[in-house]
Amino acid sequence: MSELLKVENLCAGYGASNVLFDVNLTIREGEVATLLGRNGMGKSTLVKCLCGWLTPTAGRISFAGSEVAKAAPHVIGKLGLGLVPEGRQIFPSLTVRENLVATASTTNGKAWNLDRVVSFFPRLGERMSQLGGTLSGGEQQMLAIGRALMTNPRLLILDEATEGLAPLVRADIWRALGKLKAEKLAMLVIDKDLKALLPLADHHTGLEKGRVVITGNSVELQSQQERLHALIGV
Amino acid sequence: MSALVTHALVKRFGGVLATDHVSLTVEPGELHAIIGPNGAGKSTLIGQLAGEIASDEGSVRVLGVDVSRMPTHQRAQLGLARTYQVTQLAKEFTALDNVLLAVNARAAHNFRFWGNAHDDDAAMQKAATALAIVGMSHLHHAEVGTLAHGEQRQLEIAMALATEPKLLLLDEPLAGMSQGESAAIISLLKSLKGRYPILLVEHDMEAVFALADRVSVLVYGRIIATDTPDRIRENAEVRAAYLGDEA
Amino acid sequence: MTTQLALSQLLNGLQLGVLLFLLAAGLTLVFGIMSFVNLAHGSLYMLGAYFGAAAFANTDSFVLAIIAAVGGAGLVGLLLDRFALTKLYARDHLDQVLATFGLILFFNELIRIIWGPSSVFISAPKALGGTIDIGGFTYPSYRFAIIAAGLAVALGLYVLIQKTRVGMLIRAGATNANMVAALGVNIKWLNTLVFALGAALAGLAGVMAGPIVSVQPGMGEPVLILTLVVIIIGGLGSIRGAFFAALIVGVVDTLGRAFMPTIMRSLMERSTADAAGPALASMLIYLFMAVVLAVKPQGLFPANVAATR
Amino acid sequence: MSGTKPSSLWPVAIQWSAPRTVTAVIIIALLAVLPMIASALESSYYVSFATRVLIYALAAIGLNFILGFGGMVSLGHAMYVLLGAYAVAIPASHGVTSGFIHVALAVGVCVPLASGFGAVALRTSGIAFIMITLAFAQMLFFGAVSLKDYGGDDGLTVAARSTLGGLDLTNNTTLYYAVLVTVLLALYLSWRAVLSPFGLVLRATKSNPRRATALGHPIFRYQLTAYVASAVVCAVAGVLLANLTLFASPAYGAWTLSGELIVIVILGGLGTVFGPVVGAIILLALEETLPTLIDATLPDYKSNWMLLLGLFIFFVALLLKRGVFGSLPASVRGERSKPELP
Amino acid sequence: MHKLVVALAAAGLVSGVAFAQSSPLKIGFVGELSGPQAPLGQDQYDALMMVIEQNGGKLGGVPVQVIKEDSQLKPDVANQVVDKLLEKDKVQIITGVTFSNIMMAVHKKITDKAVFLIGSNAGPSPMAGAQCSPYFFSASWQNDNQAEVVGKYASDKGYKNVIAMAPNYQAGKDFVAGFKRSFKGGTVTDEIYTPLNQQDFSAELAQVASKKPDALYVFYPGGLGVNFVKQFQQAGLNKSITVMSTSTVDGSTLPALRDAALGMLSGTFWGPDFPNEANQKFVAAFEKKYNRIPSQYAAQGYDAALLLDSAIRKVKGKIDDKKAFHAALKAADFKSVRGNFKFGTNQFPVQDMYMFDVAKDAKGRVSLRTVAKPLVNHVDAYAAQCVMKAL
Repeated sequence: MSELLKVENLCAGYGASNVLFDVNLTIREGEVATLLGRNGMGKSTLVKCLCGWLTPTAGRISFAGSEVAKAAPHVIGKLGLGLVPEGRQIFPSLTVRENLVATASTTNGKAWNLDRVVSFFPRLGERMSQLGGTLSGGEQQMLAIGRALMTNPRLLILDEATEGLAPLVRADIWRALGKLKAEKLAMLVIDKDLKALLPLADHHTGLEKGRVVITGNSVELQSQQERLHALIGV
Repeated sequence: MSALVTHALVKRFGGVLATDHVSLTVEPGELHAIIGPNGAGKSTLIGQLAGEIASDEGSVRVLGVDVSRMPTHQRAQLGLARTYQVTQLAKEFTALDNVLLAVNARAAHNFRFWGNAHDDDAAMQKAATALAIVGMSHLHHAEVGTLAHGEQRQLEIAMALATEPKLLLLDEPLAGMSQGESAAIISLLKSLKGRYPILLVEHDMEAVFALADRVSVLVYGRIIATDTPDRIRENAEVRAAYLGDEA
Repeated sequence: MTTQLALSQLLNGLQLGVLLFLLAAGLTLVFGIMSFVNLAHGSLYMLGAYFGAAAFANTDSFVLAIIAAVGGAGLVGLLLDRFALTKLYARDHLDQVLATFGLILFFNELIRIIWGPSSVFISAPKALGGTIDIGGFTYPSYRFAIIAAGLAVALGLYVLIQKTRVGMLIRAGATNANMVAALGVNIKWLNTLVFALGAALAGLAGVMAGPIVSVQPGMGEPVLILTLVVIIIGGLGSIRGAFFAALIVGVVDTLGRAFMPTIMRSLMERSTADAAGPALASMLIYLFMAVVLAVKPQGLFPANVAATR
Repeated sequence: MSGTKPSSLWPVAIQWSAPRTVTAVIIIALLAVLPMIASALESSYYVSFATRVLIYALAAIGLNFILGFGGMVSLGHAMYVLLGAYAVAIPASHGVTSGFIHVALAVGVCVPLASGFGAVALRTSGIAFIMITLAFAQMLFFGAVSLKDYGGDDGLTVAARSTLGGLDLTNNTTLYYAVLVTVLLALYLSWRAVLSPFGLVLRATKSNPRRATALGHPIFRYQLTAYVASAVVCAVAGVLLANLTLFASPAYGAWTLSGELIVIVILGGLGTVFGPVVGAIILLALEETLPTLIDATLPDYKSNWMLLLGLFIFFVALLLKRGVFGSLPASVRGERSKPELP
Repeated sequence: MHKLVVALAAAGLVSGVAFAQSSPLKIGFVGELSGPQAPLGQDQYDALMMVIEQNGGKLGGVPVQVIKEDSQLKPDVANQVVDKLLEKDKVQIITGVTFSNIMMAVHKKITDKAVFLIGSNAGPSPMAGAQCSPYFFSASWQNDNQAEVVGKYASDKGYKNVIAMAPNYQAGKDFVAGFKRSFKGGTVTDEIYTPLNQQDFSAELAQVASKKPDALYVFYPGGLGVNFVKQFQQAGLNKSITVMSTSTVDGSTLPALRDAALGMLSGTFWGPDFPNEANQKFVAAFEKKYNRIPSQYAAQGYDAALLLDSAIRKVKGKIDDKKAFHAALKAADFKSVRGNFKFGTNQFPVQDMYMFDVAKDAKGRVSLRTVAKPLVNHVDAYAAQCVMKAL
């Protein structure tokens, strides 16, 4: 499988303070990777670099064959990076349908359209003409995922997609991600729910204080329970 | 008399219930921690307690006084001091001036145009003391915008202490700190414990379980459990909600 | 007061209202999506009137005048956005107010240099030069046409904003531009599009006002202040708010001017009333705005009612 | 704790060799001797021109108090200049020429009016605050237009300058020095106020109002007080302006003048005490010399000097973030351990 | 700081240069040169400069330098520019002044300094009466004259029911008062005053239409006149209501109005079709130089220039002798384009007043045509109140 995303020696920060130090990460086509770590360890900063909101201070990011470390967000989006951001960030004053349709794109394929998203998340179908802001948290999360799918992404990034959701809703989300994996959609999942992540992901990267401190596949990771606990632990 | 009593606090944002009938108490001298995943409504709750966010339902009593309809600055004058999850400082000021601002908030005669604020020796002394408590004595004259993130977080706490609070609301004081910085703050919090009633919102479980007398778990805007740290650790519902385990 | 008089004053108010809406729509859209306060919006209105007048002088065709005004003002808007203002979008409102205040002076003088200090001539199209009769009451057909055109544009804007994908993106951009960009949309072009659209609408307002008021340097300022009042009353960033507020301001201003002197005369001595009446009428909309803001600081129709932030 | 305790007259130890201090001292010294230079050049015009500059500077000092230190962008402060001018012109038209009465009237009307306007305007913030202050100014503008007995739109001429005890204000030089002293007094007062406990809170409301409130400061009270004080300074400027021009008109309250005051504050340097004086000198000197300079090069375009002024203002906003005076270092190089004076 | 030095130095340099060249006689011109009223001031100025040019840069045989200042129709600006003329340029004569409110704001300041003010347009009533000054001469008219002639004409026509409309400022009120003074046998049923900066008269015109008067008396100078006439015509009122006006349809507005103004009446002291020799010469020269029909403002500016020319010649350029120069001005020894010209006791002209209508001239251009001469050797209403001080 070819490399879809390759992050090399990435450093980034805000103003004078550095947050990321020499981060490396590779995701191949069809692969599911995770990013582990507690809050404030640099996960969100990495996501900001990946989607172009933040320009790294050093290092390279290549995505879908292009160097994108300094590219504008929309260029990266067009290349096929689908973002499900932390806090969902759906458009509250747009209806569910509009949220899905507004930024939809077929540049990288036609697999996803309105009908398919609705059949994927039937709850959204029932809320089509409701304003995004009036949805419950779980529904907003589904909408955020649906919205990203509508851009027909080559890589889906899910930043804390289950945070703050009721257990049953979480289960729905994880089931959906499982289905996406089955379709060979490459994903980068950031979450603290190890139990759900381990069966889903092909490999994991753990961040602590802005540095990669642990990598490996699920089997390798499970053998390091102590380390894991320190990494994201309760 | 409890330092803080909330009764069935509710805040709605559009279709989302950010806080859902939250009732909790903080007893004198108690450190009560609130944990919960992002988006659970912790910051909203703090905002409601401080008066920055108007509650849709419910009541808040601070030291026996009903403050439900009181503006923020009056609650602060009652002795309710808070820190912010995202640092809120006067960026153009020096560290000392930030703390002086806090000291002066408790001064009866601050509405003065003439004397130099820096000439008030008593106030300056209090400000310096507060900075010393958080270990920033060497940074009196540093412009806040130039301070490291961790130092800014410490300054937040110094400002809260400088208001001579009767109740502390600490909103994720450890957020974004390095390990060394965290350790310093944790030992600071340990020294504060018992001297002030504290409501602590924090992600760092290690810290919470080390510090708290009681822990409340806020999920989806609701408190699903309030108990001692040990019992919370064992609570199946908490594990399910917080870690996503199927209960 | 006869019904006919009241009716024609109401139409006059509507006519002013739709012109204000054309101006307010662009201004409020630009504010909503870029958080940019453009005091020079009135200059685009003036440029539109001048472009229209120049085209009219050369072709005698009002249709060509409209095309020149809309195209010319839109182009100037596009150039402004691309080359002059981009850096200001991220700055605070104070810098924006100051910079665009400077642009007002610049454009007024530029016009004076190119077209001279006097008013220039543009007349209503011949077909609309007369009056129309509605059940025994006559009204200038040109003003009627303005109302119709203004409402048509408002409807068109409604369709554009509410029913098209560009409109969805504009609304989405107004609440979260970063997210729109991350989903693959070039927000810069969206900004430029909105700015140019707003400029074109201002140009349209300018050329439509041309046959009624004199086309002259500085004609943008009084109308700019009214427009600011409109977008503040309507709620910043809200097209719907701009529409209703424009009509309210147009009608209140016109009715105030029409009837305030009469009302004042019944209250006080005539000569005092003659002086105080028009002044009070001019104050009316500002008073109205102050009351609205005192009661609803976000305006009557805030843009993001459903926002969860 | 910091070392030596500064004297109470100069609340903070001033670095006399810092570029900002040197500049301010030179300007003040030049202003002090300006009438002598003018009389040596037989050019009395420059005395009245400099008086005008200082009056604008005074109004800008007033505005700067809330704009530079309180972060309140008022686009309506010319209305208080208007008020002050009418506080001279209206009594004067009834034969009341006492300057004390004029000032008392200006302040007496200004305080309640500004309190009311301020209380409503401070309910809003950001762009809405800008617009509501503009709206109030427009109301007062049209109010002045409606004063038919006092000239309405035309304004009214003032028969003679105010009498002020033993001071003969009809002498241009005396008026000049009266204005200069007022400006220096306003500078000193605003400097003290900025450094006072009140000023600390006021500056905090600009920097982080949320934090100031959460600490327990009733910031509304501070903002409103500052707003009223700043209005009073502008009203006094209006009293002086009417004395200089012997004329008062609604145009003194036009929104363009409010805009010019903002330009002056920013040009000089937002949040510096002396900045408004520098800003006023630069802006008015430009307005005065641009036509002459254009006349010397492109005489056909003499009346189009506003084109250049407009561009100048545009680029000031775009490029000069700290203003001319604000860009000068407030301390000597290498001694940046202490914070900069405002 | 640096900039201050530069600015002061530059200013000093310029004034130094001005002193060095102080040989020509300095005349200040103040007028509306920008904004909607600019054509008025521009015509005053153009006619003045035309005379100076015809005389080879001289007036009365003396080289003159005209310093032009734009008062922007703002009294405060006018104040400022007059200060500059008086104190910096040290002029001894000021001419022009377009609007009455500007005149009221500056005249005292000028005449108090014993500087001669030759008004070539505005003639507000206080200056003709109580506030008259030996240093002020009007080369145009007292405001009310232009309205009185229309009032007299309306009486002659037997109109019963007239509405008056004007902007809400000094001249507007003067004109309506003047119209009412000489309008006998009918009544002014309503007076409508609009703010001076108001551009849209729709609300007022609707009111007028609903009251169905015999005639409308209006005073809307310059750009305001353009707006008014266009809107009046668009409202379809020109078929039913006669418009009698002052300073509304004239040489300054007709180019922008064209056919819209046909048939409207205007009362004033002069028209381009006057047959006298001085006028024929003036109109021909003006049309040749500026390629447009001169307006009354040009005629006034021309007369003011001829007046100055005659007086300066009489004193041989020695205008420092204020008494002699005053006498020379008072003599008004020049051929006015209006025919007979002499000053009354208040130093305002005593003259005939005419009515004109808008019609096409011989070349097919829209222009003014003389229709009546209702007032002969008319003295303004305020002359009696003037106690002229001796110089």
